[in-house]
Amino acid sequence: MVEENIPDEQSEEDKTKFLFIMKKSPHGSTYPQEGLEVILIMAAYDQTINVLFTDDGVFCLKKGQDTKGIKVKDFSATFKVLEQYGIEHMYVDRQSLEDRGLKESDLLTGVELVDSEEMREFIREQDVILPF
Amino acid sequence: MVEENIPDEQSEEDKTKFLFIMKKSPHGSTYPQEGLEVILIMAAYDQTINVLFTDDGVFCLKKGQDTKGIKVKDFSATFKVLEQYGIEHMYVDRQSLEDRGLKESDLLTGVELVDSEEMREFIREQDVILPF
Amino acid sequence: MKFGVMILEGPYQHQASDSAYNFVESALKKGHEIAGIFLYTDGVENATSFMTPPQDDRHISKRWAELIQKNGIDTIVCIAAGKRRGITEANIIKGARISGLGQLTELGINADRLITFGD
Amino acid sequence: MKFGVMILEGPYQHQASDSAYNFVESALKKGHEIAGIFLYTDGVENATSFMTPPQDDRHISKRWAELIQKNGIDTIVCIAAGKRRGITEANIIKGARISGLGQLTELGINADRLITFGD
Amino acid sequence: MLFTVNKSPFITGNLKSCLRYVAKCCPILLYEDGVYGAVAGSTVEPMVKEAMKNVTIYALKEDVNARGLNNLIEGIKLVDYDGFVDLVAEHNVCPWI
Amino acid sequence: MLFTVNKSPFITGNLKSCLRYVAKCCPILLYEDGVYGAVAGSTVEPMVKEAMKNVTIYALKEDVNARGLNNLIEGIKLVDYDGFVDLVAEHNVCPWI
Repeated sequence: MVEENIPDEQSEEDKTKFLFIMKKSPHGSTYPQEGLEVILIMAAYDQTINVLFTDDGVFCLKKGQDTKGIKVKDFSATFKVLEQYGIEHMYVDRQSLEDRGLKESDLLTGVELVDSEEMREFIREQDVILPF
Repeated sequence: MVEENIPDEQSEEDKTKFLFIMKKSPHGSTYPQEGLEVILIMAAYDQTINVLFTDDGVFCLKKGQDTKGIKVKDFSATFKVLEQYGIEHMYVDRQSLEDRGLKESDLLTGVELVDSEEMREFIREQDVILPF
Repeated sequence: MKFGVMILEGPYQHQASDSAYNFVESALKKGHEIAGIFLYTDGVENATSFMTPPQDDRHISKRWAELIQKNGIDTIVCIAAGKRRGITEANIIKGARISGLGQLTELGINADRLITFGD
Repeated sequence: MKFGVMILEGPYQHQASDSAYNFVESALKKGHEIAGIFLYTDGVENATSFMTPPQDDRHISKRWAELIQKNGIDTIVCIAAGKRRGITEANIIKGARISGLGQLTELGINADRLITFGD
Repeated sequence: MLFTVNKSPFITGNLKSCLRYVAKCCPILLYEDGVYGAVAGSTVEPMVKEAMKNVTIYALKEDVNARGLNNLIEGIKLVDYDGFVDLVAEHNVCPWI
Repeated sequence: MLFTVNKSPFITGNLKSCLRYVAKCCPILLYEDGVYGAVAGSTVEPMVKEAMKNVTIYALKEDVNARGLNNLIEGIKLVDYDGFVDLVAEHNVCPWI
């Protein structure tokens, strides 16, 4: 009930919950890089931002990317600093990681490993989902 | 040996062998439609043209396409008249058809059903392969 | 209800632009409001005024221009994506404007729904 | 050896344009001839002169313009695809020209190899 | 939450991965090449039928017709663009594109 | 005939369908997201290893490095763009894109 909410919580309730679902691999298309740009801008607004890496999106977080040979900017380092931008959760789908022969230690940054089943209710609670 | 070739055969030998591999579904992307445009133009040149429909490309030949609702031109009828354009072979991959629950009678036009194994040597003999 | 729409692919190559158009048209017909259309990545190409498709094909940028002007839909070409792809003030359709990703954020906050069409 | 190249995707969105560029550059370095580059479907967008990407990113249309002019590579924007996507004489890079699918056929006949980059 | 799927399940894993995330009460809308997932007698039919025990699957009629698909899995619900709009009015959207 | 594959085998069926068509003597080049097919310890490794009994599989070094892939299936041959050009000079190309 509204009367019981303390102001801070009420203000949390007013925030829009954004979830970025990063499903695509880096470099093959511009999608994840452009998704990252949106996250960085959106972080300046006082909203709730979550990110889920799943499917080939987990490759975005692979350590040791070196893009000199294909002559494009390496944007993977930016994923590393996301935690400083007030992202609420950075989830990585465990099965996507395992299917691709990757371990948590292969990743650029600390994340929360999750199973897709655990994400079902979480996804339902989001207001806006942005796929990249 | 060159000396033994009769003129007609020699001229056949001089032709470039083009193979169009139609792998993509119609309407989701413009690829098959644009591939068809290339075939129609190329038919005016006196070369050897073959077409292989495989993977989702077999859906290009599905009977009964009605594009009014998505407000785009129906180009599937053009596949029907391809045989009048001097296409050497119109092959359709049998497994792709079966995987998609389709039968030969679902197709717009007469084709040669083939197995991918039979296509291996054929593909090797081509000069230029155009994927759409 | 207020819908926001993001389009991530250009005209003709993928169906995304057609799907978005048909969706927006139906939403308006049913009395919903389109709070904004945000063109991002290749989606910005939908806004080129230089397009001249064959007469027997749909004219994608022209029909967008007509729809957004007639219904007063705020339509935004992402400035960074537009610069990379050559969509500028010199060749943008009437009714669309160039702005930044902050507009997408505001659309996400203010619209009741945000739906993305892409590939 | 004479290579022909077809590009089916635009700049920045997919890697196809970058891959084609890197391939062509290596082929030239190794002494091969590029008999022609045919830009088809979204590939025509590589030829927009209106592009102004951020300074710390590659300038895709500019580097194509430089490469094809320096090496005299016949580079063709498909007229029908260009019309659909707003690439015309008004915004085409130097060194490229607008023509039809017959040019692709001739490239296929005359080049020793034809390689396609797309998605 | 409405999940929207626009890719052919014969070529991409999008529908399969969507099904891992979809909660019991969330509908799925197949549109564009996603409607190929609604075809009866295909290799993906078992996966789709299994999913339909828990979720409602819609297919966009305009895209079904454009592709000439006349033999659909029983229980798939056809909606037109107006129905698509109604689904979005009822649910937030998770585009599984 | 050189087959070129540029899609991730975890998301699309391109590599799998390419393998149905490739003749014993024809090499395959993985490039762009196709190089993910070269990763060791993945669910597609068995398919790739089986194929390598009959065909030579190359992976484009620049794309492997861009993606930070340091643990590749044994026997995959790395080539750089110059090597890619050499392969095309030796073979006609069948782009399985």
